[in-house]
Amino acid sequence: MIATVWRVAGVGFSLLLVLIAALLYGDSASQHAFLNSQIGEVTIGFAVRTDDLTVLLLAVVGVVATCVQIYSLGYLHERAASYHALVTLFTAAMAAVVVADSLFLLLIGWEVMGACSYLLISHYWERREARSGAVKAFLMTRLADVGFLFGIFVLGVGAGTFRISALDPAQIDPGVLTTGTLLLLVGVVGKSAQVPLQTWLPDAMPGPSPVSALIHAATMVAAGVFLIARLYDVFAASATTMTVLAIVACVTMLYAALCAAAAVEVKRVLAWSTVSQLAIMFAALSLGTHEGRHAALFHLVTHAAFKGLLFLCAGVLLHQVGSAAFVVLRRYTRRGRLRKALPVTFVTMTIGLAALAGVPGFAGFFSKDSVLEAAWEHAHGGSVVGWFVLVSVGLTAGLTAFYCMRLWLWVFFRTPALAGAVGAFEADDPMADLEDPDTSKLKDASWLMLAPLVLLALGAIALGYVDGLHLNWVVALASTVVVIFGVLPAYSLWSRGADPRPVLLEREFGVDRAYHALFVVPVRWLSKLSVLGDRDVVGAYVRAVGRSGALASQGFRLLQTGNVQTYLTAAVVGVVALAVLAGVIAS
Amino acid sequence: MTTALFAVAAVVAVVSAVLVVTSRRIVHAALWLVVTLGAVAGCFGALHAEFVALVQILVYVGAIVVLVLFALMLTKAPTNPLPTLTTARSPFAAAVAGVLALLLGTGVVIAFGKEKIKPVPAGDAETVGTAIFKTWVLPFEVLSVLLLAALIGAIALSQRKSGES
Amino acid sequence: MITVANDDFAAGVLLAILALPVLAALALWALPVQLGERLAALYGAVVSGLVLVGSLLLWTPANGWIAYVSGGETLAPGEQVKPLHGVTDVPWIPSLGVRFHVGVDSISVPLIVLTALLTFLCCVYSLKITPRIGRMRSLVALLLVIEAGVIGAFSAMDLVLFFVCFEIVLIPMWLIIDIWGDDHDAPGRKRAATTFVLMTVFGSALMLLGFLLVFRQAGTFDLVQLTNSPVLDGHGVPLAAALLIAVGLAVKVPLWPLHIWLPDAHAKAPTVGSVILAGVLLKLGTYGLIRILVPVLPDATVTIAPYLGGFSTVAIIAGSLACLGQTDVKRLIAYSSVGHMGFIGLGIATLSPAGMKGALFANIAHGIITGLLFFLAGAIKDRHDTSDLATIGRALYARLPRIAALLTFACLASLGLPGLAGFWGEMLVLLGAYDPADSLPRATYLVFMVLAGLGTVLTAAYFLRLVRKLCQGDPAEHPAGAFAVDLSRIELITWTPLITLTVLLGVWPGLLLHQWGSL
Amino acid sequence: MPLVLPLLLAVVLFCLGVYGVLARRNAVTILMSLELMLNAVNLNLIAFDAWRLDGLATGQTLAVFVITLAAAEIGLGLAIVLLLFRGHGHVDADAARDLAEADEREESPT
Repeated sequence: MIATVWRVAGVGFSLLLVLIAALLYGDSASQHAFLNSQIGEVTIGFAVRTDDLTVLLLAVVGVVATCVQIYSLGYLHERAASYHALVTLFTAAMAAVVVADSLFLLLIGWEVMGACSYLLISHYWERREARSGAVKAFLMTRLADVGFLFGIFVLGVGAGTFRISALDPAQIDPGVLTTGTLLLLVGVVGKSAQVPLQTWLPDAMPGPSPVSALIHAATMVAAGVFLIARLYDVFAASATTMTVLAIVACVTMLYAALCAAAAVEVKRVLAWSTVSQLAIMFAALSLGTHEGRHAALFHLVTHAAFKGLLFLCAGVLLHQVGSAAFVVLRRYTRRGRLRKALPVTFVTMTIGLAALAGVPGFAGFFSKDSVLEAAWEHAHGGSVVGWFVLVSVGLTAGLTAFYCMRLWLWVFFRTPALAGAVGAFEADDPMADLEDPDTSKLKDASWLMLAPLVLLALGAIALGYVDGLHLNWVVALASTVVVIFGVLPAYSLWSRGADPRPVLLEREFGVDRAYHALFVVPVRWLSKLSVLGDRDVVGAYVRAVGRSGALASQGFRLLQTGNVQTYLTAAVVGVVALAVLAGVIAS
Repeated sequence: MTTALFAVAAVVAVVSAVLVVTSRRIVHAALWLVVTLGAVAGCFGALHAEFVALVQILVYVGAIVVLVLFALMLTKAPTNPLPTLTTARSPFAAAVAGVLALLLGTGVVIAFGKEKIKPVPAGDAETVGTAIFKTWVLPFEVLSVLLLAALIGAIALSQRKSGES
Repeated sequence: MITVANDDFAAGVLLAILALPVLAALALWALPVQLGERLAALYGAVVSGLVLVGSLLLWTPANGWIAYVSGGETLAPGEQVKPLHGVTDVPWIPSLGVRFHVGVDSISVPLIVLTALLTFLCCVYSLKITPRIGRMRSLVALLLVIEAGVIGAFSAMDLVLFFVCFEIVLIPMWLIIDIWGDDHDAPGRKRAATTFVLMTVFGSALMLLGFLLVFRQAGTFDLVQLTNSPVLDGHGVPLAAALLIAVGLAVKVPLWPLHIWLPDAHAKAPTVGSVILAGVLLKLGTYGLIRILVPVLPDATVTIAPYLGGFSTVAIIAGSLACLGQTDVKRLIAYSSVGHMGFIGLGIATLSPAGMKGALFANIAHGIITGLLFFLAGAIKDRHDTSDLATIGRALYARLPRIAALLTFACLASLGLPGLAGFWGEMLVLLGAYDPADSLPRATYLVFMVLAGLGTVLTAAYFLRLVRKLCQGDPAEHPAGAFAVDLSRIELITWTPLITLTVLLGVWPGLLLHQWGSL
Repeated sequence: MPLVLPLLLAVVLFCLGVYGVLARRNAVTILMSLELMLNAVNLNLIAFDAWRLDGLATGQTLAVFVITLAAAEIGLGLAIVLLLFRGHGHVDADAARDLAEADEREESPT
């Protein structure tokens, strides 16, 4: 009953967002402040605004949330009430971020998203990796949010206002501006899982797949991109911040693409791919040009469509097959049955992967090209950052094509060279020798789940054209070549049944382990130290005071001999001493 | 003349008092107390307080010491010398008493070293009686009540059964 | 500048809510035992309900939420004036210049309302859920005495009166821990009670010495006079007085390293005792710092503020780290108070409007949230007969889904999630530390700010650890016991106001912030 | 006659009394020593009376009072001594330690 109410409420709320976005479309920008209170010289309170960016993001959030809510009706059966309630709350929080004109309203939405993300990742709280992934996600983003909060302080106090529309970079001291934007960047890096706070996103994958689609692909992680786009004037005014952003983005996109190329679980590949794609958006933003911002937002929209689609497809695999690990999927694919049993999923996933890889004609191709174009133009203007971004995005495009192809082939196709024989993933599978799993009952998911797939798949194609076709043919050609160079090795490896995964990549460069040793272990030690310190140092003083009191009383009790003459002697001695003292003082 | 008389009585009092607190025989101590009290009575006489001296002899020597002797007998005090008549603290007690004596003596000498007493006969029964019953009649009555209280107290104490607490 | 408003109604209400609980407690003790035992909780609920109504009447419309205006209008420049109302001022010990001087202003009213609310909820909770040892008559009576003492301390405008009320609270609390505390660990609870009472009495003795020094300097115990003409000069006797008062109150706050009484006292106290102790009693310390130390000894406070801030920061970090290592749910929540009170101390130490308001806000928020947390911990403890994490086992989401969900909610609120009450206090404190008063060393406070910010991450870490250890986990390994009854009606009724306030204050901090004007 | 002479005698007697009270075992001898001290006081009273000659015989009156008090005191004191004897079979003040702190160790509070 309650679950039904929340289901309806969830779908309704997301549709409402779409409706609001549609109503606001074309409206002139405006702001409205409410519930403010004066604290010293600054005002703390709430404010909302509407402008093109708000409408765009509201539309994205609304559409993806609607798809996810509908999809979840079919996907999720247990604990549906809390699930739908949290997804709705998340959607509301994301909407708050999008419409916020007050940095505090933005922060509220920002962190409530984080909390919802935490709660939704741990939706399957029976599973250990879900629990630890959730905690990790929350703590890493929380750490970043501290920087974000401080950034708000620095900017807000520096500008004398916490209203986004009132932040004027020209009015702020350049040092303050750089500090503030760098601190905000910390929050952005955490939320969007960029280097060095990237490790939480892949570990967030034990959450339900629709949640991954909504939160960890389309909306929340893209909130960082949105934030920089929102405060673009402020960020662009600080060259240092933009350079740092460029470096972070370029390192992240390559790092994450490499990690994705070695991951052996569909959702993990997609997670790393998300990190990498977000980095592409940041790289576009870091150009500091209008084209860069436009390209980033374009990519954000298309990415929301195709990555949301891909995660929902992975969800279908999980739901129908029971696992999205390559090893398990290969058991079904060996006979080529997966593709035939799940035709809709196969087609939509192919579209999604094509869009992600940047195959010409799909949305991802256009949006990525607009990034490349912006970088190219910027680089042409003599910017080192522009060149840097151009090269990195180019390399990443190749790597992206590689891991998309690898994923597609290994999940859906039996290896031609060794039809029926042992391929890379079969060799690792202890159950490979057993009977083939019973695939007779394997069928595509219900229409509730497939409808969003189809919708998003259409988006993953059509969204590329909504921006109008203005291709720079040189860039387009070059990126197509890069894609082909990425696809070919993946195909050749697969056809030989090989999947070389360098240890370095498989361990994701050991970052997780290093963080564990650098942060988790010392904190554990410190916590032990603190507990022991309280017990054995601070507590010891207190106990020592108590003991010394008890000991002193033991000692003084000995004076109580019961012998009257002793008492009298003491009294006389006391009188004599007092008399002497009086004499001494008097003289 | 009175000074000489006083000096003699004083020497007797001191010597006997020393014997009171050092004698190994308790009964002897009680008897030396008689001597001391008598000598002090002599001192009173030398100071022209004849009435007080008489009261001293009557009450102290006549009543109190007899009471003490009764008490000694009732508590089965041995008449032979006792080595353990003083406690182990006696040297310390002596030291304390000595220091106290030194202190008081010094104080007395410093304060009254040059004062003289002119012996005037002013201690007969009439004078004292007049003083008590004219000037000090209220304290006297209070004192009598106190005496009564002490009497009752002593009776109450002696009526108590042993072991009752 | 404090001005005194003359209004007989408020004065009458204040005197009534001071006298009513005491008289009611005495009357309760006068009742026959059986009747008293049976009616105690109901009686207490009625009395504390009346007090709650009275305290709400004290909430002045003039500067309060009724006159709240949206759109960011600020009050007139005259808002610097802090009006004191409900004043009663009669001589008490004339030879010492001590007066029975009570009155309330916007700082004390929210705290008084919080006190009345929590006491009321505790009494309502006791209608159905009582400590195993029984003796409800005395428990309720002691709760009422504590309520009166705390309200007295929050409304006292005379140092000696403040001290007396401060002390009145201690003995009932000591008895509550000692008699109704953890019935599995008699020596432990006695030790906890003794440590609690001895340390706080020690603290208040130091505070009294400080008051006497203030009296020597200023010649009066009257807070209104002292606030209007404070003891200037930050050296010598004023400094000594400030130190004594600060240390004395720091025991109560409690500030690291004087916090050692707190975990035991909270862990061993019965549920209602923990709620009152954490929700109300700890506030006496921070209230004293704000009400007495800062206005009366301004220069000396500037001298000691960086040290106060430093110790508060250590409290935040050390308290959070200690929480990470706890194995007992009540102790963990108790230790979390150390960290949260550290935030409040830091806010006071900034001496800036933002920091002060943050401290005041965090005071209220901590009272509400930690009250809720202790109610929840008590509920879990009652159901499992232990508060040890390992013994309770995991997967409460499966066994007690509603209570576990509420626990998660309370944990999120306590870790300062924006949108819930815990956030604004901490945020304003950090903002205050970013921009402290001009007389303070800013670089030092920036370090405090960064450390406190890391403290919020540690806070999140231990609360998530708690949720993970307690609520999540494989239900197969920890099957539900027959005794596991989920959220009962009385619990829902008692906790609803706290939950509502947590959300309300989270989304509408102006409700309280506006009350304080620009302080 | 110099005033110090009786005063010094009083000092000596008093201190001998003090010694006796502090050092003697037998309760009766302690009482006797007390009498010595009271006598020393009386001596002081008489001596100062003779010195000042106030006409009211204050010192002598007080001395008579003190003697009366001494009688009362010795009466009570001996009653106590007898009670001690009845209870313990001896009158050794040094051995009467009923009021000594019991030697059992209690739980320390912390």
